[in-house]
Amino acid sequence: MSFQINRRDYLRLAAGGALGTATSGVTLKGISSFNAALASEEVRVPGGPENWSPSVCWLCPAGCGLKVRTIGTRAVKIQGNPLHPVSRGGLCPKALAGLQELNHPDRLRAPLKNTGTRKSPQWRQISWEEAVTTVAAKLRGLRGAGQAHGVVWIDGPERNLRSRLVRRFLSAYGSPNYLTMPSGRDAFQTAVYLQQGVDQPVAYDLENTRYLLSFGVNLLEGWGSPVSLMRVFGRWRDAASGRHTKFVQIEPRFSITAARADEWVSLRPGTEAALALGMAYVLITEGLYDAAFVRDRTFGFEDWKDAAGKAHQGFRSLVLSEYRLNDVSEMTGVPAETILRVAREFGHNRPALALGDHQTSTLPGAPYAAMAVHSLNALAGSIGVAGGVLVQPELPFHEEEASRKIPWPRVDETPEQIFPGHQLARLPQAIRSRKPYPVEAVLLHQANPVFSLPNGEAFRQALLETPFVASFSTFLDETAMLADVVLPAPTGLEQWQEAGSPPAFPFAVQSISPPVIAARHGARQAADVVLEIARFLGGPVAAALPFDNFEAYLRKSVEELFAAQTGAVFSTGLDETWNRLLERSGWWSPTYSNAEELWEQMKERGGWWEAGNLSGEWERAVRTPSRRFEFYSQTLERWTRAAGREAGDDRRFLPQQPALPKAAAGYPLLLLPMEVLPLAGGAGGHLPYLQQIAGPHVFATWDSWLEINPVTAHKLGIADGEKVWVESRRGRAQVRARLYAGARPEVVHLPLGYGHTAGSPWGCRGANPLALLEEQYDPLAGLPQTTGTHVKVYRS
Amino acid sequence: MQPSLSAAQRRWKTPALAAFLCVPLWFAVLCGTATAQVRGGAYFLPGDAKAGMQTFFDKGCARCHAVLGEGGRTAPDLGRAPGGHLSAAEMVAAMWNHAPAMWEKMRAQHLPPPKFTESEMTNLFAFLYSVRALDEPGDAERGRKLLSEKRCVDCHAVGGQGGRAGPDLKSWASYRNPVSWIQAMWNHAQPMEALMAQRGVSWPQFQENDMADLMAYIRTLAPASKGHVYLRQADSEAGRRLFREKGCVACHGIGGAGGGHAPDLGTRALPRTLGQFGGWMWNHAPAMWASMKAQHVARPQFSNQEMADLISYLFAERYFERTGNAARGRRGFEEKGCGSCHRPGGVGLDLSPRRGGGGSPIPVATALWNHGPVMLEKMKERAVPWPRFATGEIADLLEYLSARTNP
Amino acid sequence: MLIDLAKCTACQACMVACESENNVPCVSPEEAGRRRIISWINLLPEIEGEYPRLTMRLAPVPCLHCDSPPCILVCPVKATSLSPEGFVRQTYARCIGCRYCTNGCPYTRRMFNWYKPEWPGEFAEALNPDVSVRPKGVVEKCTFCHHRLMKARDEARAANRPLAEGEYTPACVEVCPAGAMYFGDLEDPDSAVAQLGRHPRAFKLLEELGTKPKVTYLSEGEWSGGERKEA
Amino acid sequence: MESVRKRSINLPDAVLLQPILAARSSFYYVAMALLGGTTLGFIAYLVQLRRGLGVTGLNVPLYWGVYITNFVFFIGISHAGTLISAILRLCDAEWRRSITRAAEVITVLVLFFGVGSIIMDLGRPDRLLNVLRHPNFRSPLLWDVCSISVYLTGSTIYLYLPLIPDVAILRDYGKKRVWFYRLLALGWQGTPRQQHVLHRAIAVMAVMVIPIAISVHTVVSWVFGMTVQPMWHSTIFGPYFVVGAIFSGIASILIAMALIRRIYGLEDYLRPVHFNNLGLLLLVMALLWFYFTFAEYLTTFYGGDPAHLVVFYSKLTGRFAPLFWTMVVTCFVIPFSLLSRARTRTVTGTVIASISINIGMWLERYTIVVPTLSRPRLPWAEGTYSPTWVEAFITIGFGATFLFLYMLFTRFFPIVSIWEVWEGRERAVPEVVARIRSYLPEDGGEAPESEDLILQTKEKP
Repeated sequence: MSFQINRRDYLRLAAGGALGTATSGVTLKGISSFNAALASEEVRVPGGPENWSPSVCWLCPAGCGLKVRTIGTRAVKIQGNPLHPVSRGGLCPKALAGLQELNHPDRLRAPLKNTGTRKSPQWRQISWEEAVTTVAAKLRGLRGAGQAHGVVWIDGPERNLRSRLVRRFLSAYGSPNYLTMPSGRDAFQTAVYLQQGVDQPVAYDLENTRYLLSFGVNLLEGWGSPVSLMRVFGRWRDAASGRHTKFVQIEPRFSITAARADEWVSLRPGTEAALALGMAYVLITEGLYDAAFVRDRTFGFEDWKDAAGKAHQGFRSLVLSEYRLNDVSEMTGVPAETILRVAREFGHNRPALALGDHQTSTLPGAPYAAMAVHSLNALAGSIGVAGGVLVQPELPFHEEEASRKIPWPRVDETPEQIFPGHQLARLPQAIRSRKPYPVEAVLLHQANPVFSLPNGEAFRQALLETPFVASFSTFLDETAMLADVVLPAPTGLEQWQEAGSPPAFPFAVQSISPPVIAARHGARQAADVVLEIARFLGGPVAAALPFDNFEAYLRKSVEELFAAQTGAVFSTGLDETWNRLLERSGWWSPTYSNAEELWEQMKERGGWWEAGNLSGEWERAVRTPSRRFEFYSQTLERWTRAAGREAGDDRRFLPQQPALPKAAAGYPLLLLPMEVLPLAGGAGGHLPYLQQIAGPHVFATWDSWLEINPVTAHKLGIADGEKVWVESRRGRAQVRARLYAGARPEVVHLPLGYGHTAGSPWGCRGANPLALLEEQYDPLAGLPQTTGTHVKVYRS
Repeated sequence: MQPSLSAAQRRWKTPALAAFLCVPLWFAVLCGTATAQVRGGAYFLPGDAKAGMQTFFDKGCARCHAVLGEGGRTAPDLGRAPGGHLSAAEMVAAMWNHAPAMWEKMRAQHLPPPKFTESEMTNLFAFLYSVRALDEPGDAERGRKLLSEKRCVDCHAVGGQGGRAGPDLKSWASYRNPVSWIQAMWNHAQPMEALMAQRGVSWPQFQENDMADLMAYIRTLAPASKGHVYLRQADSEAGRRLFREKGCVACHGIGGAGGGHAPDLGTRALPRTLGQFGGWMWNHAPAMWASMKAQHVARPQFSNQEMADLISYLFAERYFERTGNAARGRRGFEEKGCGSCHRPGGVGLDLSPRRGGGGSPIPVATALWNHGPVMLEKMKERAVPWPRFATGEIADLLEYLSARTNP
Repeated sequence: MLIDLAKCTACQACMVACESENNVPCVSPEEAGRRRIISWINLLPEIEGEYPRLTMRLAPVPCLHCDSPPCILVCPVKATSLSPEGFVRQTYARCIGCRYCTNGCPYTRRMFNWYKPEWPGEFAEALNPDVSVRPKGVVEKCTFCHHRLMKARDEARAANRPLAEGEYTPACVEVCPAGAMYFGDLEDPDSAVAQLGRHPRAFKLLEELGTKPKVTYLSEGEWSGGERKEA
Repeated sequence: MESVRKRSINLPDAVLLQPILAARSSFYYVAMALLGGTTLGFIAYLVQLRRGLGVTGLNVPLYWGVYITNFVFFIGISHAGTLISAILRLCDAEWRRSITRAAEVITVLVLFFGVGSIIMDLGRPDRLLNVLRHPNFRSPLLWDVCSISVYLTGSTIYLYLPLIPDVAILRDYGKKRVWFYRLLALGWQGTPRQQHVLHRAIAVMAVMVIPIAISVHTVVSWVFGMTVQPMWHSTIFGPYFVVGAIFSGIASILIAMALIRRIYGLEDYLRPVHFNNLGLLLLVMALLWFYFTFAEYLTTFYGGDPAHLVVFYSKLTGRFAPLFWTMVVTCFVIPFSLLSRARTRTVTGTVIASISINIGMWLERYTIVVPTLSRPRLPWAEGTYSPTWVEAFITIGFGATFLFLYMLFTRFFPIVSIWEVWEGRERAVPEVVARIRSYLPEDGGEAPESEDLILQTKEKP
């Protein structure tokens, strides 16, 4: 045995070492190449010529100005159009998520025809020609059979010129039934009609207001024109000019709006009207109201006698007798000191404004409550003045009279209400009862009432019974699922876009923009299809719509705009200052000299608007019989008599706190649906960008959540993040509970916009609170109510 | 080219300004974007008012000064103060007189005085001059009172209430421009005068903002159905033509040229804003018509736009001071002590003819801003007081300087 | 950058703008449930109190681009560094994915690519060619839209002029509807950010840690009692 | 058993060579089982490589979880060997002779798994070499890289040096793989010079390895301590981690000893006194550990920094309370009650305590890593983390592979140092007697034999 190391050993050692080194090298390299082989590294983003084009956002009624960046044929970024007076370069998250709608994997790829039954549809792809012919032939058949009035068009997001085009088509065709999706603002709008006699949309000069009382209006979460509101909010709080506007949010839930307000007043749900009248009590007893305005410009403040000598109760005595501070405090659960302080501030800071038009109507008996809130505006003298309630100026387009008068009423009339109106929610009843006449065909344009109305299920049943249903839709949503023919609609970036003045915006705006990129999947603009159908129908219908395409119609409309000889194309701040200086003294300095130039400039800059100040024009603001703001609504009195009812108590024509719904035994909690900005309007659930950010305050993503007060949750043994059942008498749904200190102990909240059952699987998450709500309509105007449903919540 | 014009143009010596004269320009008040729609011909108000506004904001003037409420609030609103009409020369005088105090304030706030090129100053002047002619919305409440005070309501109904003799004033509510009112009153004044004489109502006189207040009140009555009627930007060249064609020139002179029987319309004593001008026209109307009658001149009728063009022409004319006197200017130059420095070999820039000191307001204003602070320092060192110029003195001085440079 | 919390409406447009500008991958609902969402700027909710006496602060928090960033200190491979402009930048190609920086960051503003980024359907159509797509396994973070700076600087250079204020803004600032976000050169004492940064309401997040963030916040403040301050 | 006996060599303590000479069939079963574990881990890692770290339970803000816990834990165990053996060697603790080897092997092997855990945790393991290409010496992680590699080198040498004479024995008396042993023996012949050099070398390495070992775990703790995260940013983390490391290290040795003793029938070599002595050491470490833990938490509590307190309470009363209190029980209550009494400081008692300690120490690492990350300073959503099968499999794979390699080592080298036992017999007894004499006063009369002395003093009361 040798104690020496021999050469072979050395060789072995060397070989081992080499092998080891090699192996380790190979391993490292191997892992790397292995990794690369398993998942390829680079995602190459193709380049191309860059372009910025203006467009108009299509995801809510506001129609903000977009600036879209395209690389080659791809749209890669949406930004705000800095020239657009509504958005001024800012945008809300919905608008930005538009790109995801454009590129959505679940978009309809071709027109579809249902070859199965309504209940279990079988979809077959058909050509556009076939699709349009199917619809047009159906319409021709109906018209030939004298059933033209039985055609109903339901428009989703209302637009200005497109809606005008469709209305023109329908009136030429012979149908009165142009229906739009209801808005929660309807209640306030009704109150404005009753008290101001104005049936045009109201607008608010929020920028100049000094004190804002918002009665549950979700001002920063999708109300009105969200971006312009956020801009105004930013201006209220500009560090340089000081914070001169106080914004008080009055609502039961500590919403994002409440959190961002200067003050949040929490109250018992549904008692907003009482609180408003309680504040009126303070204003009246302390003499803080605008006495001159009330004296000269209002009716029914003091007790009065009518022509027949009959004495009537006035607003003052009503408030003083029935809404005393302590009673109101009792009713609303708001401390009397708070009411007193806020009312005093409201009285001392002018112009002051009270907002009561919820996007999602949450006031039971809403028009009366809205009248109560609106009465505060009259007490503050804020009707038709700067910083107050204005009437939205009309756009200078001619509404063409129907070529022949249609002798049929609208199918969704509500004749049994005191205050008759039109309610889309009535349509299912009309279809199923075949009254006032049978509905033969329903055409839907980007409208999804089955999902977004409280009586969606009734809608579903009614559509199942409708002989013909066609839907212009980007997705195969719940309502499109019930159609015979589905026509894929392009997104806003792929079509001629236009939008009128946004809701509650105090200026007249008309946006127009050409398509940014070519339409995907052969989608065709509904307006173009309507024109094509008109051509197919021929005769007076074709004659009423002598346009090759929507672009031609827009061009013609711009000629009308030019003829109005006012306003200006969207421009920079400097241009606007200049225009403002001139406008104030009556000069108009257009940048265009003919309609063609106006058209080109509008296409390039995004649109036209009239920045003129409308405040101070009383006749625009108030058109009641008395030419005054009416605390006591004579209009309502007239309607009541016309409806053949006994006028009865004066209080029926004065603002009042409506009765609150009672909790049913076994259902101890009140369910209030809520709106969140990313899913405002109940849309957007199919877009990942928006799903990711829907509930930032409770860290909720991709799922609906039940907001429940921690104390209540503790009592029910519910932990944060736990799955629970929410059950109403109508149904139940499973959702994740989120303990949120901002929820009132006796109230639970569910966000709207969740729980789709069709469309994109991304939207089919969470629960739709509307499916839990009991159908309720206010007694005055038949407006659907989304509050007042009581539920129980238990662990699952 | 009219003699008065060539006289005016002779003053524009600086090449930069000569270039401006070649650029077709709008009348300042109405120049809007001042791009398209130029119909040729020479224009008299130099500069682009809108570009001037850009300068006003860019150079930081708007940090302290506002124009008609747009801008800062720490310094006077240049659209309103001083109250009367200012010609270009008077604007220079106002600037000059206030400059030391202003620079002092700016130093306190660490704001360096901005520097201007002559073209910027030209635009700035155009801007300020034109903005000052604009009317601001009046006080509706006061307007309402005026209506009864001036006994308008005796004949005119306002929204259905009042007299029936004249038209309901509400029908004018949608007119947003005072010129529209001037035009309407002008065209309808004859029957009205007759009626008033018949009823023994005296011709009402409108002072200062009366007219604007009146309009503001009538405006609140605008019917819901009607839109607003604005006037389009006026064309002062067309106005000049009208001034001749409609025969105004037969009686009215401008800056001493032409006319003679009637008031000179180039004088600075006329009101500052268009609305006030309308009031002034109204006030003088009976006298004028009497004189016209005496001379058998037909009363011309104007359309809305024609009236706008005409008035724009009249306002453009008044940009220049035509009353400058070289001899008085020379006296002033010496008395104020300018000559002690601004002479050949002096401490200041030689303003003698050979050196080309310049005689128009623009170079003076430009020089004031660009060299003024230094000059003020030098003057302080020498204990020379900063000279102040009364109304007209600057015009004289400019006339003197330009006369020297352009004998 | 400066964020005025008094003006912020918590709309989260900044978040979506950022994701869309910077090719931040879209995370599936399941992964989102596992907290794998990548967002370079996030809304930070702070809720205090009990019903009905509640306050909630919702502050958008991007990477604060600290002047003494803890993340840079701890990276073992120098994959993150301060750029000459003072941005905390990330070198994706060098990052080994140890996630030490994500833990070192007291603001949790660094995100990790748990998977290879994916864009379902045609979502990849909207990718921005100016921004590289990050591979899986690396850390990514807010760049203050550095690519925009490069572009603006190139344009300025081509036009032979200095870069002006406002010529370059990150996507989040650009889109803010309330104008609550300001962006500018902190070294220029006259810039809006520097001026507002001296406001009494100014504060910085976790300032006590000595990270010297370059993002300043203005606290919510209070109603000034109806008096408009003269500018 | 017969085959084992047949292959036995006729040498003193030949039983120590038995495992090398012949394997029982159970060895192969166990090896198969362990390799199965390795395979599981390997598959899990392949999945992770392919899809990304998303397959783990990690998320925002819980960027670190089981892998880092494993890393700290393994590095902690590595203190077992080298540090303990070095200290004992330097102290001339004679009872060390039969345990040093078992301890040192743990160190060397387990270090690989510590480093391996880090690699598992990397998002981009393919870029690992960037650590060398672009080192940032300001990063505690790079300090780790340095100190661990030094430690690995040092402890490998430290394992190897005392192995040389044993390898020589295998070379001389063994029948298998002689060439292998010849290579490793480096020509050892046991000459006095060689012996002198070896002893010197071992002594030098022992001295060197102690600071290195301490530095390693200090640096590991600094990975946490150098951030500003609540309950990581602590000055005592260095010694706290070192104590914890030694603590878990000793516990690991005890387990390893018990296994070896049991499986290879080395009851004669690994006697209860070894367990007793190590048990006492463990008791000291348990007390130290408790002291540090107490100090750490008390300081945090009194500091009252809200960010720290959130984490503090999440551990003491919140979501991590079960883990935390289990840790306290397993790291302190159980070991203390077992080890503080001589009656329970038996082989079984110490092993139970050791197993408990190792569970507890893993939990300790876990409750250091995870709670802090789940409650970041800014009030983002509270993070939750539960490891997935991938992490579990990789952990299992690591454990199994470690055991397999350890077993393999015992099949190639004597797990009890033969020459040291010989040396103990031949030289140490007189040396110890002499040494003890040297402690005693010179004029104490005739000193009794050391053993008698002990007996007498013990018997007196």
